[in-house]
Amino acid sequence: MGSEALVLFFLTGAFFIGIAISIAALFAPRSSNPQKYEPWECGMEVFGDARIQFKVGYYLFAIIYLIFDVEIVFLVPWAVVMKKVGTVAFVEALIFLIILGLGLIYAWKKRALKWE
Amino acid sequence: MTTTDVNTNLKTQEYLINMGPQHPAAHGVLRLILTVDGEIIHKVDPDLGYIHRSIEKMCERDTYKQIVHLTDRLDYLSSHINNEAVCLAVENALGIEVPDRVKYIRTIMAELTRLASHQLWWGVMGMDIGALTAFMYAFRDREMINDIMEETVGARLTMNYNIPGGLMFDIHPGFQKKVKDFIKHFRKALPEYNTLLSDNIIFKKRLQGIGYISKEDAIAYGVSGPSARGSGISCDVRKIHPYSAYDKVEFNEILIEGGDSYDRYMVRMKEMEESMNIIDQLIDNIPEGDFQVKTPALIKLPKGEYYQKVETARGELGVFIISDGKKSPYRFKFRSPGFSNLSILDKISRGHKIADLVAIMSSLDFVIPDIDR
Amino acid sequence: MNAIINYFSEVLNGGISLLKGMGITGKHFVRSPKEIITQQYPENKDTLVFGERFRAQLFMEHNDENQIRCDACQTCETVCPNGSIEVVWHREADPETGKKKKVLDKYVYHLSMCTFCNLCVLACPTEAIKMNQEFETAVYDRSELTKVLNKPGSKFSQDFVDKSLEK
Amino acid sequence: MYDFSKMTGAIHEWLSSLMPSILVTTIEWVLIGVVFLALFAILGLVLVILERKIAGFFQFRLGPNRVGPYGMFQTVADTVKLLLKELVSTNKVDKFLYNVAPFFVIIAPLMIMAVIPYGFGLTAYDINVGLLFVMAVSSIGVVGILLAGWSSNNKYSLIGAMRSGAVIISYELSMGLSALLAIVLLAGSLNLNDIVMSQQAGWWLFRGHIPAIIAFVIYIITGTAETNRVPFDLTEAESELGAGYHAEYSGIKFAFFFLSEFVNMFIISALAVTIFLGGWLPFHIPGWEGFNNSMNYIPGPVWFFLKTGVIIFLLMWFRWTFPRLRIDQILTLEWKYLLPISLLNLVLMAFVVMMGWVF
Amino acid sequence: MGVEKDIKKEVLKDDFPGQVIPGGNGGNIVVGVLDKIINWGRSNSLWPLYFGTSCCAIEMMQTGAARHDWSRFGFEVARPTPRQADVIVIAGTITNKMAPALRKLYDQMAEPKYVVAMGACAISGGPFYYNSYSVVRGADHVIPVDVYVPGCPPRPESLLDAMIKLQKKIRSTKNSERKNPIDGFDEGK
Amino acid sequence: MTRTELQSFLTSKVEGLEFGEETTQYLTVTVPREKLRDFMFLLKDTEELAFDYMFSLTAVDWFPKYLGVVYHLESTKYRHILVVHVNTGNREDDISVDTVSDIYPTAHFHEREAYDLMGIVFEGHSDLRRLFLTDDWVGHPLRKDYVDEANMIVK
Repeated sequence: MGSEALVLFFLTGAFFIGIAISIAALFAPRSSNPQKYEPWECGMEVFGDARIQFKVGYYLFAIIYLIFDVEIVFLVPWAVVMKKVGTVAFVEALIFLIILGLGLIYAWKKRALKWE
Repeated sequence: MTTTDVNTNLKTQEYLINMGPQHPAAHGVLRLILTVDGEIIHKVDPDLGYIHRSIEKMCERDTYKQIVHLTDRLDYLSSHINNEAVCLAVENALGIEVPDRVKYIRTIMAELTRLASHQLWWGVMGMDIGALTAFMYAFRDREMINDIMEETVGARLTMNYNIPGGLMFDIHPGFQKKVKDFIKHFRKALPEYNTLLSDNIIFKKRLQGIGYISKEDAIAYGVSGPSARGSGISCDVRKIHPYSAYDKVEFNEILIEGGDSYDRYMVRMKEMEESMNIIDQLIDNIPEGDFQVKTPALIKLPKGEYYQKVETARGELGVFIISDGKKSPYRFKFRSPGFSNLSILDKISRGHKIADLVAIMSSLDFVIPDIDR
Repeated sequence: MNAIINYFSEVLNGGISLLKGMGITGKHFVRSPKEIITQQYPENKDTLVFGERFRAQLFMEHNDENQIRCDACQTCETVCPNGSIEVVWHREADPETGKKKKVLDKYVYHLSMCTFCNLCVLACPTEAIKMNQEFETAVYDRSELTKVLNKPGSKFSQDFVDKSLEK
Repeated sequence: MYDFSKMTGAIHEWLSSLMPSILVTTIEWVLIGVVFLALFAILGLVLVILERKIAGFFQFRLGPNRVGPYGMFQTVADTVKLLLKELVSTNKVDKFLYNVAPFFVIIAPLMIMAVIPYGFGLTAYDINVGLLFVMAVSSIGVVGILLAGWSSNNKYSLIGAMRSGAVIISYELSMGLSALLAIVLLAGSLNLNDIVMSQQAGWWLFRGHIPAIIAFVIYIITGTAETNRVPFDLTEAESELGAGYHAEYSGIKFAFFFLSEFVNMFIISALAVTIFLGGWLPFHIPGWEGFNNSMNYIPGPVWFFLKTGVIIFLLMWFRWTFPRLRIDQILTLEWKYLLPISLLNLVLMAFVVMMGWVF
Repeated sequence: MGVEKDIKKEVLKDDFPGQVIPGGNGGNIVVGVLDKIINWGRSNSLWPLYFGTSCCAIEMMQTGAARHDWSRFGFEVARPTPRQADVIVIAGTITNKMAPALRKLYDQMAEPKYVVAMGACAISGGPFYYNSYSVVRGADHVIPVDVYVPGCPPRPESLLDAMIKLQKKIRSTKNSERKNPIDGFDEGK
Repeated sequence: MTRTELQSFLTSKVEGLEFGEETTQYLTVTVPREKLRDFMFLLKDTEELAFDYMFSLTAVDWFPKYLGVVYHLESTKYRHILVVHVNTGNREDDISVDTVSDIYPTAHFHEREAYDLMGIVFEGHSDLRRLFLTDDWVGHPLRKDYVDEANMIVK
């Protein structure tokens, strides 16, 4: 099958979920009371809203991840042809990986890899 | 460029979150109101009373014999030791000397209770840290102790075996053999516990350096039991103010100087071995004799104040009786180990993460009814 | 260099500790057919044996002639810490001596409140009540947990008391 | 080796002879959809009961054994119950995102399942950049978790979702570096079918020397992290966050998250098998001709699921042994241990490939 | 058992504080085929909520542990959040401070939901019935209870027995007539 | 220090102490309310006494005279024990005692408990709130004259 498979599997999944949810919505028993629609927090009243400026300690991780991920994508075509090209490709990639490693060491030394 | 911490400049918002009363790690119904920023805890405010059952008030209307069964429900994991505390206090106040047999049996039972309690703690600690199988291993061995209890006492958890003046029954004929079998089994099982969790790198990393209690803090906050001994404070009531048969046995008070969660953990692990040693020394030497001395049907304590300390699995339990000479005490106070241990939670968990709080709570080993009473 | 050695030895030792842990669980997995300790409760009902002192419910012993040993002295009621026993009685003249004596009407037992502390059994002067091991006590309605322990028409019998106390 | 594409081709031709091509396509689509849905659902049901049974055996107990023979229908009962359980949501949720989150967590694994070769020619979507596709789509699943956690308006969910985001983006790096690139170097292709075929002389795990073994270990670790299982299950972390990101989901919506966790586990294992363990290729020992021939009689899909089962068992073994890591430890493990080791390993592997040291 | 009925009234009449919420549902002898399938699913997959307040919680854990192993019935998937749980096993004392939380948890559970009151405290306050100022005399003042297990604490077999009885109750429920017992009792808190 | 030594040492340092009878289990001393903090500082900081471990703090209702607080102190160094009593003026309006929670941090929770259940107000306590009972609870249940008809069934 070609790339239309993506459409097919998307539709299949959506169909699956849709059917199941509609069965539940139609046939499941229900009851209603005011407390039911409050968020669960160990049985107590919640303090305020959960939409807060959450301290994402890995904010920097996300940025570093982005850099690394992009560079890994560069490595993918190299990996495919590495066998054929041989030494030249190895040396080139080695330089590339060393730079990548230096970047990691830099981030490490800057303590960007420390989760807080 | 200086190597300053790049993370420090991010502005975020503190928020409050309830942990408990219904929470898997609340060990019952402890409610902690956490002030958190991201995952870093800034403040822990314990809100107690979700299992406050007014036992102290009830004691003021019960007779001394009736009070004993209420203490089962305080720290239900060391129910036998709680019973013992009340009975010892009453016996001391009345000036009754119980037979040696009673003392020996009480001590063995108390150590079995301690083992059972530590086993449960170990299992739950494993579960809190995320190792689910530890829980089952602990309960397999705990079940053996429960069987011993069931046979001799007639109940599995809330035993009510002590009565003022002795014991409710004599030990079951099969008691000694069963206890020995259990000790034999558990001596093999305990190294497994250690391999499974204590030596596990993940487990170590989760606990080491977390929740540090200094020696001074531990004394000032009244921390007792294994939690204090993990900070290197000698506070074992069994050694300092011996009761029952503890002056007749040789055992080590486990002291580890470190003061972090892992040290508290290790104290308990080693205490289990010590408990087995104590039982070993006593089990074959239970003297013949009566298992109780006659007490009046309605005990009346002379006017005055009586205090009895015992060492439960969690630390120092104090029973404070003020008597006005009537059949019920005038004031009955339990100094529960968990209550004091809890008071240090805020101090030691600040700056740690939510996951650490769970580990710290486990390492302090709370039983909430013991705290709330 | 030391740092690098430490780095790798940490990885190695950590890995070994993890493998050891897996060894423990793996060992039990392999041995599991022998080591499984599960008791299949509803099926093993017939073979289930508890410790002989295990207490699950209070009951009153009746003999074949529907006689009981309880003379309604109410000791158990006073001794019970949580009021789970209530003795309902009236005074009746003894046909032989003419003295007025307590006669038991209903021996009410709140199973819902009992904590099985055994104080009542110990206190009973005539050994009229005992604990049995009927543990399957779950009910759908809480009022079913309030029980009358003496059967209708049961009578107190001194002979029965003497006989059992002799033993 | 039986080529399953012959079978599918035969079905196609038979259908084409009966009806117009539009109808054929439709029927084929429906067929494929049904087959994969069935596979998906059966996988979920089987894996859940398997996990519960295996957990039982690790813990001296029996596990479910009442519902059906050996408790086989336990998960069916669970499904019936979950299907007919009320769908509760709070009135503070972000309705759209809250409802759309389960779609992400279900569709992403379903799409990955399309590219996995279950047997010779038994792939729904034979794409030449298979591995890249898998990596790309698998990160969509995370979006579902993030959305679920954020839209629930529950602080525990929020923390869980944030943790999951942190973990999964981090571990994708090592996964890409170790699994993808190290083996792509060896196989010289991104197509999963080609990777499997390239292992006819022997599985990469054995042929690739030490770097392949290191890559495999790292892959298993990162795979466990990607599926949020112990010791990396801190997105749900029962003892810390209650239920984590799906705390506000009930009934069948929760079941989707539950299901996706297990299907993801299958996918991770299936990929491990495809890349390292020769996919559907039978187990061969060099030199043992008779043994190898008899192994060839066992059909490919059987081999595939057998090997996958082994890896799944390994993941379950982890789950029932290890404690949970803390969030900063997880990130430390990735960034300070796995990533540098993967980088080194990649160089090593490239060197090995360059020198032609592969068996 | 006429005598017993009288006694109950006599004993429970006056000093019983508050109003007991009745347990409802179940008890139908004839149920349809569809009902049978649904009830089969529901009764075999009772996922309990993590809710242990005191001593009974330990026995509940014991029931979950290897010796008694309630996973045989499919009960082992304990859920921390009420949304995904089917049954609350009230293992322990409910105090006045805890009661609103319990009610809230119950309300937040998705239908269908069941309650097992485990142990003397949850049934009637047990040892804390008299003289205590802070204990709810029975969890059924707060939420409707389906099955009561007496004991202090009940041994694991008793709890299993109660769960089996709960299964029986579920199997005898006509789903078309099923209603939440708390409906119409009060308007929530 | 032995009991008699302790008694004579304390008498020499502080005036106005009342010692309990000889027969009591531990040496018991009643301190005037005003001197409590000074006395506690003395107990903790004096080298020879070193009462650094407060293991119990009990609030007592000496009905109908006054409310009292009983402190149990132990020295982790010398292992001697001292019981300190302190009483409020009366039971109705003069019910305050100085806090010792800054001297013994463990008293922080214990004093909150005493405030909650007995209604003793600890002057200078940083965070005197109810600990066990809900904030809207009326009365202090451990007092002898506490009645609560709604919640309490007296046997």
